[in-house]
Amino acid sequence: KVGMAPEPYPPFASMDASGKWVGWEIEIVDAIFKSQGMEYTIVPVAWDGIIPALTSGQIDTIMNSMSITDERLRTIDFSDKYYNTPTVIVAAKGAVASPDAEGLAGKIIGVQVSTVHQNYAEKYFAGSAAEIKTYQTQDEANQDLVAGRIDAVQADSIALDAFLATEAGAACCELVGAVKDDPEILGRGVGAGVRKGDDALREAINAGIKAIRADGTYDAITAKYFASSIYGD
Amino acid sequence: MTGTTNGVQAQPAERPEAIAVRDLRKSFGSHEVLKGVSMRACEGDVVAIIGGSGSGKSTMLRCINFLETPSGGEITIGGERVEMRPDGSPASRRQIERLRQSLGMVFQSFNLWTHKTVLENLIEVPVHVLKVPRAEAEARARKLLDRVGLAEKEGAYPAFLSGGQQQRAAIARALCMEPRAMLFDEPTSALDPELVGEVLAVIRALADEGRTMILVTHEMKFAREVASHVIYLFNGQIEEEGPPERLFGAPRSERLKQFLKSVA
Amino acid sequence: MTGTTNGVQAQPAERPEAIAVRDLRKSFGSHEVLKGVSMRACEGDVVAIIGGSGSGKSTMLRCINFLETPSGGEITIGGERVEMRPDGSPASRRQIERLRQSLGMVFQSFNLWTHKTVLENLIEVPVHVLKVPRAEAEARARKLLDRVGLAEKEGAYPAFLSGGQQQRAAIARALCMEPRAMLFDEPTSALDPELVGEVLAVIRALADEGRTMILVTHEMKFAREVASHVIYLFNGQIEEEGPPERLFGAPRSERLKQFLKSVA
Amino acid sequence: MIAFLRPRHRQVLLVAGAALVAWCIHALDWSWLPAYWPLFLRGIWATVWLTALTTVLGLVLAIPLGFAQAAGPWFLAWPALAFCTIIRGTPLLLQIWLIYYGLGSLFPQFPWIRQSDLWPILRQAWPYAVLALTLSYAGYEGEVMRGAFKSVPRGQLEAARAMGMPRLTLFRRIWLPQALRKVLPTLSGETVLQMKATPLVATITVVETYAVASRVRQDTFIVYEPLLLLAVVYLAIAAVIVLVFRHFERMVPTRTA
Amino acid sequence: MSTLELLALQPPGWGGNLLRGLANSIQIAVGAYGLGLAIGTAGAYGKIYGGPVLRDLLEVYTTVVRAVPELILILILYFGLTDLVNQILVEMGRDRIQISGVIAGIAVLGVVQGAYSTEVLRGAILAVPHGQIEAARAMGMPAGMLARRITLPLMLGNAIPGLANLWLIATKDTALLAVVGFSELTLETRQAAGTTKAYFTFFMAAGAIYLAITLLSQWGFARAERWARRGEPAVAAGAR
Ligand SMILES: Nc1ncnc2c1ncn2[C@@H]1O[C@H](COP(=O)(O)OP(=O)(O)OP(=O)(O)O)[C@@H](O)[C@H]1O
Ligand SMILES: Nc1ncnc2c1ncn2[C@@H]1O[C@H](COP(=O)(O)OP(=O)(O)OP(=O)(O)O)[C@@H](O)[C@H]1O
Ligand SMILES: [Mg+2]
Ligand SMILES: [Mg+2]
Repeated sequence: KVGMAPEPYPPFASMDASGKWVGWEIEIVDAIFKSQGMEYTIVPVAWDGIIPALTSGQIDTIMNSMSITDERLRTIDFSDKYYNTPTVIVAAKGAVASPDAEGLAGKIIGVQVSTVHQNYAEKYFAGSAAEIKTYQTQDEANQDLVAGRIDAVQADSIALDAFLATEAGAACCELVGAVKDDPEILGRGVGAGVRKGDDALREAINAGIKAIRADGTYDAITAKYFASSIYGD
Repeated sequence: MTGTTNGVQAQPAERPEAIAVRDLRKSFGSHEVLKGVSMRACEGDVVAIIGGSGSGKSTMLRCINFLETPSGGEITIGGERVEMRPDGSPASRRQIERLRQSLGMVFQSFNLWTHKTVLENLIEVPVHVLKVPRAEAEARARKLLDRVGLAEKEGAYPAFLSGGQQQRAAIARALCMEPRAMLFDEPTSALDPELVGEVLAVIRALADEGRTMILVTHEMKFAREVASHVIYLFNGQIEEEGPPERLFGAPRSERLKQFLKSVA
Repeated sequence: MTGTTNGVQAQPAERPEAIAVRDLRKSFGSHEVLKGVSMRACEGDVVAIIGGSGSGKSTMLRCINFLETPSGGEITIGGERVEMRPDGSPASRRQIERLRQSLGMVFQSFNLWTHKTVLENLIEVPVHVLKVPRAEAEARARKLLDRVGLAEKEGAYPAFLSGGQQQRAAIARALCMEPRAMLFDEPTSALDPELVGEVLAVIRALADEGRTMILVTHEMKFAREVASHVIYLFNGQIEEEGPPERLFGAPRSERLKQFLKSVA
Repeated sequence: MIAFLRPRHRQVLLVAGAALVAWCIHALDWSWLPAYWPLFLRGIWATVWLTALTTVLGLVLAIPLGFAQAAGPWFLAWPALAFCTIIRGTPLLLQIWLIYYGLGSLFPQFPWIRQSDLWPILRQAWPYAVLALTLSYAGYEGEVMRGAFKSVPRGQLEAARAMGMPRLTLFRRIWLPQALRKVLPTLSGETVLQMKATPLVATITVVETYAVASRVRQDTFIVYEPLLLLAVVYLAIAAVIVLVFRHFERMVPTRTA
Repeated sequence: MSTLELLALQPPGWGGNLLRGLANSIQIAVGAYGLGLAIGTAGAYGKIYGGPVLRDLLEVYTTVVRAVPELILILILYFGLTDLVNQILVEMGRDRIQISGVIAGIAVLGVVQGAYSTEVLRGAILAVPHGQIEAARAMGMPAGMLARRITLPLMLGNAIPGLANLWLIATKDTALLAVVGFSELTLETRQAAGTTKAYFTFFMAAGAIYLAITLLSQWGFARAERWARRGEPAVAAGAR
C-alpha cells in the first residue's frame, strides 16, 4: 500500500477531476512496483496524517516527494533517492546579484516551510539576509514575490521554472541561478519512506529504482513531463 | 387541623390529615429563615399564614413542596412522609414528583411560562403530566378562565397581561390540575376588591369539596373570612396561632397586637 | 387638582400644576385600553387611581412617563407640555429624559436591576445620571433602606429577596432620586399591614413637602387614608372621581357602588 | 489553593494528571526539544498576543454590531447583519487570503505607498493577520451579542428609562452589563476558538505555536510529541481564558432553580 | 479552460467534485453537530445540577477538549487508538480492525462541538428566570419533561446565536477529515485549485457555496429564534 497525499503537487502527483491519480511520480511508482512484480494500491492520506498512517500500518510506504534528511531518518527509513532537482533562487528583477550570502544580504527571502530549502536558507543566508519568511505553499511565496513583500524565493527549479513561465512571474522576476550545492542538505534527494526495520520493502524499492533507471523506463517517463533529467548526480 | 401549641378547641378529628410539617428549619447560608416551624392541616382546612415581610412565609410554603431544601424537620403530605436525605433534599425524586402533582401552587411572582399562551399554561400539566385528554383539559381550562374573567385572554402571552390578569391566570393554572391541596402565596396581592371576593368564593368552594389549602396573605380581612386556622409567623417562628376569630379578636402576643394595630 | 368632570369642590388653586393629562388614549393593536382620560394634579396632591384589574391603570401610569406611546392626547409635566409626534411618540428625547428624572416610578413588578445589589440599585441613577457625589448618594440610600427596614439587605442581589423586600427596595430606589413627583403602581401589594402603614407615612411626608403623587392601588382603605383625590377607572374611562370621603362615602355610579360593595 | 484541593476527587484528578505527564516525559521522544525551544517561545508569544489583541478589538466591534441588529434602525441593522453573515459565512482562511493577497497586494501598486513610512509596516504580514482575525471574531460575536441584547428583559430597561437615564448611560450601565452576563459562557468558548483559529495566519507567514509544531513534525517526522507540547501550551492559554471568564461570571451570583 | 468549463459538473470540470465534497461535508457536519448538541445538553445540565465530582470532571472535559487542537484528537483516536487496539488484537491472535475515518471524524468533531455547546447551553439555561422552572417543578413535572417542555424552549432564544455559530463552524471544520482521507469540500477545492492553478475561481466558488449554506442556515435559525422568542415583548418597544 502506497500512501499519497491528496493535496495536489503537480506535475508529480495529483488527482484529476474524475478521481484518477496522474503525474510523474505516479508513473514512477507504477514502474518501480511493476519491475519487481509487486501488487500495490494508492491510498490517499492527508499530509498531516501520513506518518501516523505509515507507523500504524495503514500504509506501507510513502512516495510523495519526500526529501531525505538526517532528522527524518531518526524516525523512518528511506529508500535510495529517485529524484533530486537543483535548487535555484528567483528574485525580483535586478534585486539580487548572485545566489549566495553576499547577493542576498539585507533581502527578505521566502521559502516553503519544512523543506530542504528552508534548512539550506537558514544555514547559509540567515546571517546576512534581513529575514527568512516561511510559507505553507510555494505558490504563496511566489505570490508575495509578485506583490513585492519579499525580494527572493528559493525552491526547486521545476516549481520556479513553472512560475517564471506564467505571465505574472515573467513580468516581475528573473532567475538568479542555482545555489552552491551542500550534499549534507541538498544532495540526498527524494526517496520512498518506509517503516523503520521494514528492510524487505526498502530493498525491493531500491532494486526497482535501479531496474527502471537501467532499462530506460525512468528516462522515458521523465521525458513526458520534463525537458531535462531530474535525477540529479 | 389542630393548633398544637394553642389548641383551644377540641375538634372532631375524623377528617384525615392532609399536610403536616414538623420542626421545619431552613437556612440560607448563615441566615436562619425558619427556626423550627410545625403545622398540621386536615382535608378541608384552610390555613392562613400571616406575618411581616421577610418573616419566612414564602420560604415555608416553598419548603412544603421541596422547592427549597429544608435544613431540618419533617414533612408529611397526604399521610405519606417525604423521605429526606441527611442534607434535607428529597431522597426519592419519584415520590416528590408524585406528591407535587397533588399540590397546586400559586407563586408570589406568578411565574407563568412566558413561551406559552394563557390557555397553554393552564393545560400544560394536565395534558402532559397527568395525561388528561387534551379536549377535556381545554374545556376545563376555559371554564376556569371564564370564572376568573380571563376568557378573552386565553390566546395572549403572559408578558402582555396586566398584573392582576397574570395573577388570575396563575390561580387558574393551579386549579386546572385539580390538586388535592393548594399552596397560595399571596394570591390576591394584585387583585381589586371585586376579584378578591371572587377568589374567596373559589377557596370556600374548594374547601367545601374537602380540599386543603395553605395560604400566605397580607390581607387580614381576607384571612379572617376564609381561614379555619391562622398562623402568625414572626422571625422564622410561630409566634401565635389559632382560629381566626380568636387570633384577630383577642391576640395574646404583644407582637401580634402590634402587627394588627395598623389594620384596625 | 380639580376634578374636571365631577368638579364638586372649588379648591383654592394657588398651588402650581404638577401633572396634567388631557384626553389620553392608548390602544394595543385593535384593543383600546384607554379611551380618553383626563386628570390634573397640583404640587402636593396625592391622586389615587382605583379600578378593576385590566381597566388600564398601569397603562395610564406608564403613558404619563412615556413608557408606552399614547395613541392620542396630551401630557403636561411641571407646566411643560411634552412634545409629541403625530404617532404619539415623544418628539424630543432630551425633554423626555429630563422630565423623567423628576418622576420617580415604582413598577407593579418592581423591575429591580438583577445585576446590581440593593444599594447599587438605589444609587445608580443619583450617581450616574443626577451626578450626586457617591458618598452622599450612599448615605441617602442607607437612610432610606433603614427607613423601609432593609438596612441589612443592602448587599443582597434582588433575586435573593422576598417579595415584600423587593417592593420596598423598589420604593426606596424611586425615593432615592428625590423626584418632584412619584408614580406608584400598587406600591403596597406585597407588604404586610405594618409596612403598609410605613409607606403611608412616607407618602404623607412627601406630600407635605409639596411633592406630587399618583398612585394605583387596590387597597381602598389605603386610598382613602392617603389620597387627596380619587379616580375610579372603568374600562379605560373615568367613571367617577372626587375627594375620597365623597367617593367612598357616597358613590354615585352603579359600577363604583358594585366595586366597593365587597370592601365594606 | 488549599481549599481548592480539599475535595478528595480533586486530589485524585491531580495525581492522575501528574502521572500522565510523568509517563509522557518518560516514554516519549523529546530529543528535538532543545533545538526548537527558542522557536516555540516565539510562537507562544505570537499566539498569546494575537489572541488577546484580536479578541479585545473584535469584542469592541461586536458590541455595536450586535446592538445595531438587536435594537438599531434598519439602516444600521442591515449592514451589520450583512457583515456578520458574510464573515460567518465564508471560511476564515479565505478571508485571510483575500485580505493579505488581495488587499495587501493592491498597496504595492501605488508607488507613493511603497515610498511612504507606512510601507515597512504594510509590507509585513501581522497587520493583515490582526485585521482578519479581528473581523472574524467581530462577525461571530456580533451575532452572539445580538441575541444577548435581545434577551434582556424589557422591565429592566423600562426601570432605567422611567428614571430618565440617558440612552448612553442606560446602554453602558444596564443593557450591556446584563447582556454580557448572559453570554459569558458562550464568549469564553468563542475566545478559545479564536485562539485555535490563529494558526491559519501561518499561511501568511506569521509564525505561531501551531506553525512551530507543524514545522517540527515535518522536519523530524515525529508525530505526537510536538502536538502534545502544542496541546499543553494551548491548554494553559485556554485555562487562563476560562478562568478569566469564570471570574467575571462569578461577580454576580445567579439564582438557579 | 474557461471558468465555466472548470466548474462543469462532468470531468474534466470540477463542479461535480465540489458538490460531492459539499454533500460529504454536510453529512459530517450534521452528524457532529447532532452529537455535539446531545453531549452539550447533558454537559450543561451536569454542570448546573451535578455534584462536585461531576462538575469538576465536566470542567476538565470542556477545557481540555476545547483547547486541544482537533488534529491531535483525530490523530490519537484514528491512528493511535486503532494501532493500540490492533496490537492487542494481534497479541490475542485476532484479526486487525479498521475503524471508519468518517465515524472517527464525526466522533471527534462531535466531542469537540459538545464541549463548546456545553458552555453555550449552560449560559442560556442560567439566563432562564428561575421562577419559570420552579413553577413546573412545583406541579410535579418529571425532570426530563421539564427540560423538554419548559427549560429548553425557554433558553433557546438565548442559545440560538451561539449554537448558530457552532453550526457554521462545524460546516467548516470538516476540513479536518482530509487527514483520514475523506474528501470533503475544502479538500476538493484545494485539489481543483492546485491541479488547475485556477486558485481564484475555485476559492470563490467554495466561498459562494459556504455563503449559500450560511444564508440558508441563517434563515432557519432566525425562524427558530422567532419561534423561541414568541411571547417576549420586543426589547426596544415602547418609547425610548
Ligand atoms: N403590552 C401590551 N400589549 C397588549 N395588551 C396589553 C399590554 N399591556 C397591557 N395590555 C392590556 O391592556 C389592558 C390594561 O392593562 P393594565 O396593565 O393597564 O391594567 P391594570 O388596570 O393595571 O390592571 P391590574 O390591576 O391587573 O394591574 C389589559 O387588558 C391588558 O391585557
Ligand atoms: N434564595 C434565597 N437566598 C438567600 N436568602 C433568601 C432567599 N430567599 C429568601 N431569602 C431570605 O429569607 C427571608 C425570608 O424570605 P421569604 O421569601 O420567606 O419571606 P416572606 O415571609 O415570604 O416575605 P414577603 O411577605 O416579603 O414575601 C428573607 O429575609 C429573604 O431575604
Ligand atoms: Mg413571600
Ligand atoms: Mg396594573
